Amino acid sequence: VAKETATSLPEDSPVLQMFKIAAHKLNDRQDRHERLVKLSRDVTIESKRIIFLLHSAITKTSAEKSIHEAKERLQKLIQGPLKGIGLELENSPAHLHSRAVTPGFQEFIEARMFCSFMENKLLITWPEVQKELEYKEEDRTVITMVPQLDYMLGLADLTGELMRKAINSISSGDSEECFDSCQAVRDLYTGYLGIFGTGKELARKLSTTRNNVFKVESAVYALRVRGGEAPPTLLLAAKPDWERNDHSDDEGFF
Amino acid sequence: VAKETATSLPEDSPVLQMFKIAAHKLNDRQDRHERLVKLSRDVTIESKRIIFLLHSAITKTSAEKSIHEAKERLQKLIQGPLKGIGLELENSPAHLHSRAVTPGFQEFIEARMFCSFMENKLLITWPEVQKELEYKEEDRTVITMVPQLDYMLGLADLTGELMRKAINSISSGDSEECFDSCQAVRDLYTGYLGIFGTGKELARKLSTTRNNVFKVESAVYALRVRGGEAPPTLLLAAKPDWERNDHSDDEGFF
Amino acid sequence: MSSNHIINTIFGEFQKNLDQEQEIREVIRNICKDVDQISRETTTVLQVIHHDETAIPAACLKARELFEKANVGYNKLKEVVPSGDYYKYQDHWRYMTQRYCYLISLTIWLEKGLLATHETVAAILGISAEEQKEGFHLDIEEYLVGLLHLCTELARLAVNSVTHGDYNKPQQISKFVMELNAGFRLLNLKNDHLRKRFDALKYDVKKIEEVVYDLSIRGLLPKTENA
Amino acid sequence: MSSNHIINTIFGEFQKNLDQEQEIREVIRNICKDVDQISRETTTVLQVIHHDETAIPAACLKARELFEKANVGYNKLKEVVPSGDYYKYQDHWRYMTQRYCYLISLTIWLEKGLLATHETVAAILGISAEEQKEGFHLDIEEYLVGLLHLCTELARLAVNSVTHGDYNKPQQISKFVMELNAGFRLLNLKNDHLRKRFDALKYDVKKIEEVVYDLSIRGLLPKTENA
Amino acid sequence: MSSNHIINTIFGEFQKNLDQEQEIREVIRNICKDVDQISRETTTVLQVIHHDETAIPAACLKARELFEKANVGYNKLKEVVPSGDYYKYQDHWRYMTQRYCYLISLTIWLEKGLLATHETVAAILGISAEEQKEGFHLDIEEYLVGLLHLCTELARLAVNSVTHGDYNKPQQISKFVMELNAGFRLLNLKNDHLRKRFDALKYDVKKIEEVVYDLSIRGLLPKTENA
Amino acid sequence: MSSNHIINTIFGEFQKNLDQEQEIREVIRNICKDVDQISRETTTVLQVIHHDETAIPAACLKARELFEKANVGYNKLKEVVPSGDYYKYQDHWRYMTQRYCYLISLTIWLEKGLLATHETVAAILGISAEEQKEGFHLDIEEYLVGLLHLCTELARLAVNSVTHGDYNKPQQISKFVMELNAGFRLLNLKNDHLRKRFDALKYDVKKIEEVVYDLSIRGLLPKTENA
Amino acid sequence: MSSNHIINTIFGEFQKNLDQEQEIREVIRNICKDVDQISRETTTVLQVIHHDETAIPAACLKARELFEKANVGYNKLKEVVPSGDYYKYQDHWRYMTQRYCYLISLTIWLEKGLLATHETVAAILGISAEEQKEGFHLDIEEYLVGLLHLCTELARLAVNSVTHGDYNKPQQISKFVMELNAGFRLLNLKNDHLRKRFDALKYDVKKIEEVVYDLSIRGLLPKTENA
Amino acid sequence: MSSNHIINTIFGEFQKNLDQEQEIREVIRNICKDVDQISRETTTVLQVIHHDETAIPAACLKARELFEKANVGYNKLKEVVPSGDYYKYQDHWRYMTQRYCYLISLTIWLEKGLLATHETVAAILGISAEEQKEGFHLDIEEYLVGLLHLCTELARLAVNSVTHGDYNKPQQISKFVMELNAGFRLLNLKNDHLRKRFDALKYDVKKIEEVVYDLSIRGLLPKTENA
Ligand SMILES: [Mn+2]
Ligand SMILES: [Mn+2]
Repeated sequence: VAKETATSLPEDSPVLQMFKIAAHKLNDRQDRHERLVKLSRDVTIESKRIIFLLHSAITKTSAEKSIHEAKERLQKLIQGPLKGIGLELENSPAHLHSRAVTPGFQEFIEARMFCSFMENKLLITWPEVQKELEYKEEDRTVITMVPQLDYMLGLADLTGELMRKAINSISSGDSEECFDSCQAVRDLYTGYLGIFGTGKELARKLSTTRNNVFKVESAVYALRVRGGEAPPTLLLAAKPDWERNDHSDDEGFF
Repeated sequence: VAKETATSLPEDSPVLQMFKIAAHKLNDRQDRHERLVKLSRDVTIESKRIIFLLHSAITKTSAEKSIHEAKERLQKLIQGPLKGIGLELENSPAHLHSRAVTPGFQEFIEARMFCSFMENKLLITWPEVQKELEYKEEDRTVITMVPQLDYMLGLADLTGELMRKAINSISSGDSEECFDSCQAVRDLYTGYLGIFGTGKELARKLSTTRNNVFKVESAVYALRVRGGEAPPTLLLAAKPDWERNDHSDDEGFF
Repeated sequence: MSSNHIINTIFGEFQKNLDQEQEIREVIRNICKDVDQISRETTTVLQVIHHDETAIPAACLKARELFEKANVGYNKLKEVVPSGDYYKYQDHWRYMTQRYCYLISLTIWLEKGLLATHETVAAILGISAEEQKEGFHLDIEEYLVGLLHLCTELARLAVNSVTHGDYNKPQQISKFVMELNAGFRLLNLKNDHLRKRFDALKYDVKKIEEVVYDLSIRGLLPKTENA
Repeated sequence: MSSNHIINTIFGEFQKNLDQEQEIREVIRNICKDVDQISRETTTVLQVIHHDETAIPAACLKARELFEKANVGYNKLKEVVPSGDYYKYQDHWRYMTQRYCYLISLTIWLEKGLLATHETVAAILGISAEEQKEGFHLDIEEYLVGLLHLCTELARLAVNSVTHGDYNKPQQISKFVMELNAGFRLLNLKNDHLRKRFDALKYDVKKIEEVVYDLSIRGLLPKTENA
Repeated sequence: MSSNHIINTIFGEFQKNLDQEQEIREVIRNICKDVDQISRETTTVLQVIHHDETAIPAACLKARELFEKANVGYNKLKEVVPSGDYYKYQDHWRYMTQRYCYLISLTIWLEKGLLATHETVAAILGISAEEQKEGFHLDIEEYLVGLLHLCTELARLAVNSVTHGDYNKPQQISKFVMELNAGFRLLNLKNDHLRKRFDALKYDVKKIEEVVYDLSIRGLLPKTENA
Repeated sequence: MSSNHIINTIFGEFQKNLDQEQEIREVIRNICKDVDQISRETTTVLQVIHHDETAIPAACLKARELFEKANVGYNKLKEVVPSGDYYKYQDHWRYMTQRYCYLISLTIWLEKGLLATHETVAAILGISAEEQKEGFHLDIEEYLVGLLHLCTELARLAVNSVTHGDYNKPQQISKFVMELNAGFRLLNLKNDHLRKRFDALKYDVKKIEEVVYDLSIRGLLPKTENA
Repeated sequence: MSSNHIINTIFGEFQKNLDQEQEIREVIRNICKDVDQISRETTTVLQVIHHDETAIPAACLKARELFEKANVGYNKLKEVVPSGDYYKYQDHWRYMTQRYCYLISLTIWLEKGLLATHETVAAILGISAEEQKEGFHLDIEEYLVGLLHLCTELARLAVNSVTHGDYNKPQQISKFVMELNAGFRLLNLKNDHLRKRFDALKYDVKKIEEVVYDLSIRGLLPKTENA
Repeated sequence: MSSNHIINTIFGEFQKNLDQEQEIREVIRNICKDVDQISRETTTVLQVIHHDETAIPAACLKARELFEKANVGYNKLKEVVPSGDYYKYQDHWRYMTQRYCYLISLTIWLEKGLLATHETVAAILGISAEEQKEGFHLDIEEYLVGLLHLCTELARLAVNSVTHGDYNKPQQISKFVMELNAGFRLLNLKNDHLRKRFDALKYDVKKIEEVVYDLSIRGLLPKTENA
């Protein structure tokens, strides 16, 4: 029986026609998903490299240089693969492909925020980031929508980079920067502590954030307890050269 | 102290020079790895689609057509992304990037073998597959090396496709094809049972293979136990039309 | 300090949005609970087809009434779900929608022996069939999963209709499911739920073929068949 | 049947290759066991630097002797590992090689206060420094991990040398490790072992700075410094 | 120190609680071990229904005796578990109680072809059927899980009774299980385990329908059937 | 049909139970959501202790206000949870209650440097401290987990207070945590979560001891110490 | 130094022990590798039963030859494993021994249709069946796991023998497995792995019962059956 | 039936074995519970060394008394565990034995500043130090793990003794732990747990070196030192 049905099946039956359309739709989805995965990987890798670049500077001048370079490279990301994601999703539902793009978005947020913090000690808000991802085309505006959750997840990762930066700045003798980073990590941790009703992902990152707080506070403690041995004024006098250096260097930034 | 060291660090110190070279090497590796991951994903998706194409045929003629199309698409894979992998790895150690390419290789093997089995009931050996992945360039021969383990892993997955094909062929009334596929699954299972000293991956696939054997044997059993109700000869007489059809159709293939 | 102020803004905004989202979810959950209950009722109504052929038309009518109630519910959903967030909240109605696709396509098959198209099913639920960037629609994947449920139910019906002496239906079912089977084989499926569900289709097809074969060797197949 | 014959060939070939691979692994394991034992001995020999500064030259000499033995072992490995399979068997010698990179760079630093280059370390082990498609070499990642071990050991040495009254070494160590630190910051690391190891470098750097600071506020730093 | 004294009091108190709880658990464990053993014996006794129809009445009698022993055990449990702590220790007897619900409802079905009610099962075990009245009771969820086990066992019995030439039972089973199935369909289940167990009921239903189908197509169904 | 009627009764009854339970859970969930939100607010409020010592009294006052709100919430819970069902629904408030135990004991320590007893914490939340007397109570396990949280937070506070130049607090914390540590050591814990949490206490102890050490060796410890 | 001397003695002694144990393990590993390979060969040899009934006697003969080789291997093991250390090294041969229990009991069933006793299996492997008498023995747990493997393989054989037109075997298998099933039901299992394996036995039983059912309803069961 | 009889014998036999083993485990568990409680008490007794140096001799005396009680417990174990089954039940006392090795070696170090040998520890527990002679013995691995615990505790003691103004102990500890460290370095460890535990020793070493450093740079080290 089956055999007959099979053989007698007209190629152009409405049912087969319907399935051909369905096949086309599903293929489109898959192809788009695949392109988005690739774009997201590009964003992830370059964002990680930008973060490393920002850590690489040891002196103030080299920091300035690397911030400048980081900003350029972030721009290239924004105009390149991130715009590509926006174009891909222009006519398709964003959340359908959220799993494809979330790693890239999170890493980009981390890099973007770290660069901003390095530059002027300030973070930028979600709407501000969102605005940077608007593209004026001839006839229309394309927007790459970053979900707020991705923004918050990227921000949680940022505490790790701030912790690294804080400890690194101790060993380069820059204690003020260390305190600033420490306080930023603490404030972010307090922020996350107050949030409720989030999903598992953010809850998981909270414990990493907690560890980052512990690490950075221990580092600041070590900095203080060494300094506590002699009275602060005495201490200042004991190493006047580079304390003064510090201030003159810093002026360029504040 | 650190501050001074940092500031006095000459940009062109031999140590920094050495690290710049190291950075270059590591970046090369990462970039190559990334390109390989992308090529591998392309291979995986297209291979999966080829397998679906091979399942899609219901009649003998459409099977012939889809095998033809599958062969063409396999060729495109071989000349496209698979060659790309070979070129990427031409001057680099293959095993360094094996994790990047193994999913693609396995899925390609599965598709390649399934196509071969559909065409003439034969599997092809590892050296034969390997030979198909040799490319004569003007001045040299490029080879895409597929590790034998990937070949064996892909072959284990093949039992799943053969099982599907066997059960599908029952409902399209093609019992001979069903028996052939069943026996192939059984032989492969027996083969894997006899192998020792393999890693975890293959051991994990063995249990899937075992399930495939159970499924295909149950299907063949059902086919027989229905046929067993009437004497075989009587049975043949009862459905002469399509049994005859079968044979004439089959001739085109054996 | 300015930095602290920004951080406060960030978390305040986030909490506000989280709260809004929770509220929307609550509303969605409540709507879905009702609509889901209707789908369960419809399932029970249509169970009769396995014991009593004569009750089928009445069951279809009842089902149609229930679909109209469901339609109202889906309209509420459409209003509540923010444009563009269909896939964000999809999990709330995914299984329910698959069940409706199955129930509607079963009803239509029982009524007319035809396949309910994606558009038809969407229309009965009162939503769009087109996947768009914005808006509530009937996702094609749910529709296809629904059709696979249908095949399973029809395989069961083939068995039970023979038990009740109806030797026509199995063949009708066979033809219908074979065509669907051929259709499904045209799709490239990922390793997801739909794929797994599709993988089981072959067993339904096999079962139906066995029933038809049982009838055929006993000469119980109606005449028109066999060409 | 031909199909069965092919299957037999496939599995026979595979088993043969598996057996060969097992054999190679056995040989590698045995070589590595010996070479690893030498590395452990060298580690013990060099431990003296933390208690007794005067014993350092002798320890370095002894270490050099042991490196020559290790060199012989690496030459055996080079012969045994099939060309092109370096990364297939890498796990057998990975940690051991990292330890040698650490031991050799420590010895050379103790001898001359200089950084042992990738080429130098490779030469002492008697293997190539170049990653090639074929052949046994000193992978750059193992070399870098070795340098990170070195930094940790030098941080410990800074502490202990002060305990033993040597106020020179901490500053020398500080300069050396700072430069390495600057170097490592130029690398783009993935989320792997090297990255994790590098992440700990900042604590070594911090510790060394604290020692130097302790000396500086007590006026115990030698004069030449401070420019 | 006063503060130390407070701490000692707190922790001493806690240790006492801890010890008491351990003791209760130990007692519960021992009772459950015995009662569980009886359930296992009953299971074995009732296995005979699959091979030998004539032995059923004797098996039911034997099962009834064993239920009386279990009743004694449950009475011990009731005494031991502090009122209000039913849910604290529930895990100790949960699976065992589900098994008893299954065994008792099977016995009663074999005896009279009827469904054992929640109250009946509870009465046989000598415990309350109502949650609120006393602490220890027969949770309705365990009862329902027991019924689902019963359906699975009856599906198996339908197969085996045909093998032994009893063509009546499958239909009787079919009617009974269909009714239960309809009952379960009315429920709006949230509970994870119960829901999952219920989802598996459809396989039992399908199996039973196929057995009836097999009898029907071969004209082996007793006459009275046909609706 | 009679059998059908029985089934309908059974399942109807069960659905009623099910609905009731769902309703209770819904109410509990809603209360817990609010109370949990208050706990989070309190957590945030008390974070200030790590960077601004002068703000501690105000933070404690604010915390006290929030505890009163929580007290209202716990009273609602007490009314809603049927006596005897404490352990059935316990998971809804377990973590939240642990957090309150931690927050209350932290507040009281900040205010008076004393350990909040089990009864005190229970009284602040407005619930019984004894398990047997009333259904709803403050389980001693949650209380102890809360104390372990407290120790971790105090270890952090020891570090941060030194950073802000307060050299008194570490010693005060050290004495307090050592006493708690000794208390915990007396327990013969079986409980998985509590045991694991307790095993981590040694890291807090070590951290605090090292802070006191750092102060001691630099002569920064206040005089009263009996070294 | 005396203290140093003590330490050297202790650690030297320990290294010796360590080396001895490593050596024993190496020897055990090598023996097990060979014996395991024989077991795999036997597995392969016996696979023929599923597609060629006529080849069974020859396969049994071949299996017997291989068991003799295995016997030699087990004798080597017996000599190598120090009495009293059976459980120390058990993991090396546990799975392999389970496989032999399965293979031997399968062979004996194929030859004579009987159950191979614990003593018989032990005798074929040349080891003691009693735990206490000698160190090395056939642990009864491995034996029982082997029997459970046997049941699974026989369920598969029941299916395949029908496919090849042998309608006798399923009934023979059914009787045999039912008896084993009854035996296992008597056990009060605690053991994790064995219990889990036993829980899967019910699927084999069901499979076999369905095969017998399929034959029975089609009148294909041989006469001797007492239906 | 004869076959049935065989099966009953086999399974009856096995159940007997199973029961015996369960009984033995129950007895072992009870003994270990008591002995473990004693070890916990000893741990608490010895905690005083971190706050009050003068209390050490009394604490050691008390510990000695408790060891005698433990000795009685180990003798019970020795009697209960069948010779040859040491490794079968080892998991019951493994951690407890490691703790005793730590406690005994700590006590002896406090009393005499010496390392307790394997034989000494075994003698105090009243069991053999040799694996082969009798079944029950003190496994050398547990002894070594105990020594590693000792090092961790001594690192903590170094910190705390400085806090209490004892500047002698850190150096004494340093010497002792360095020797142990050198001893461990000689071992070619394979064992997973022991190796991991040993890898953590370097953190203890580092901590101790830093304490000595802190004393040294402040001129607080007693004179005799300096080599
Ligand atoms: Mn990061
Ligand atoms: Mn596949």
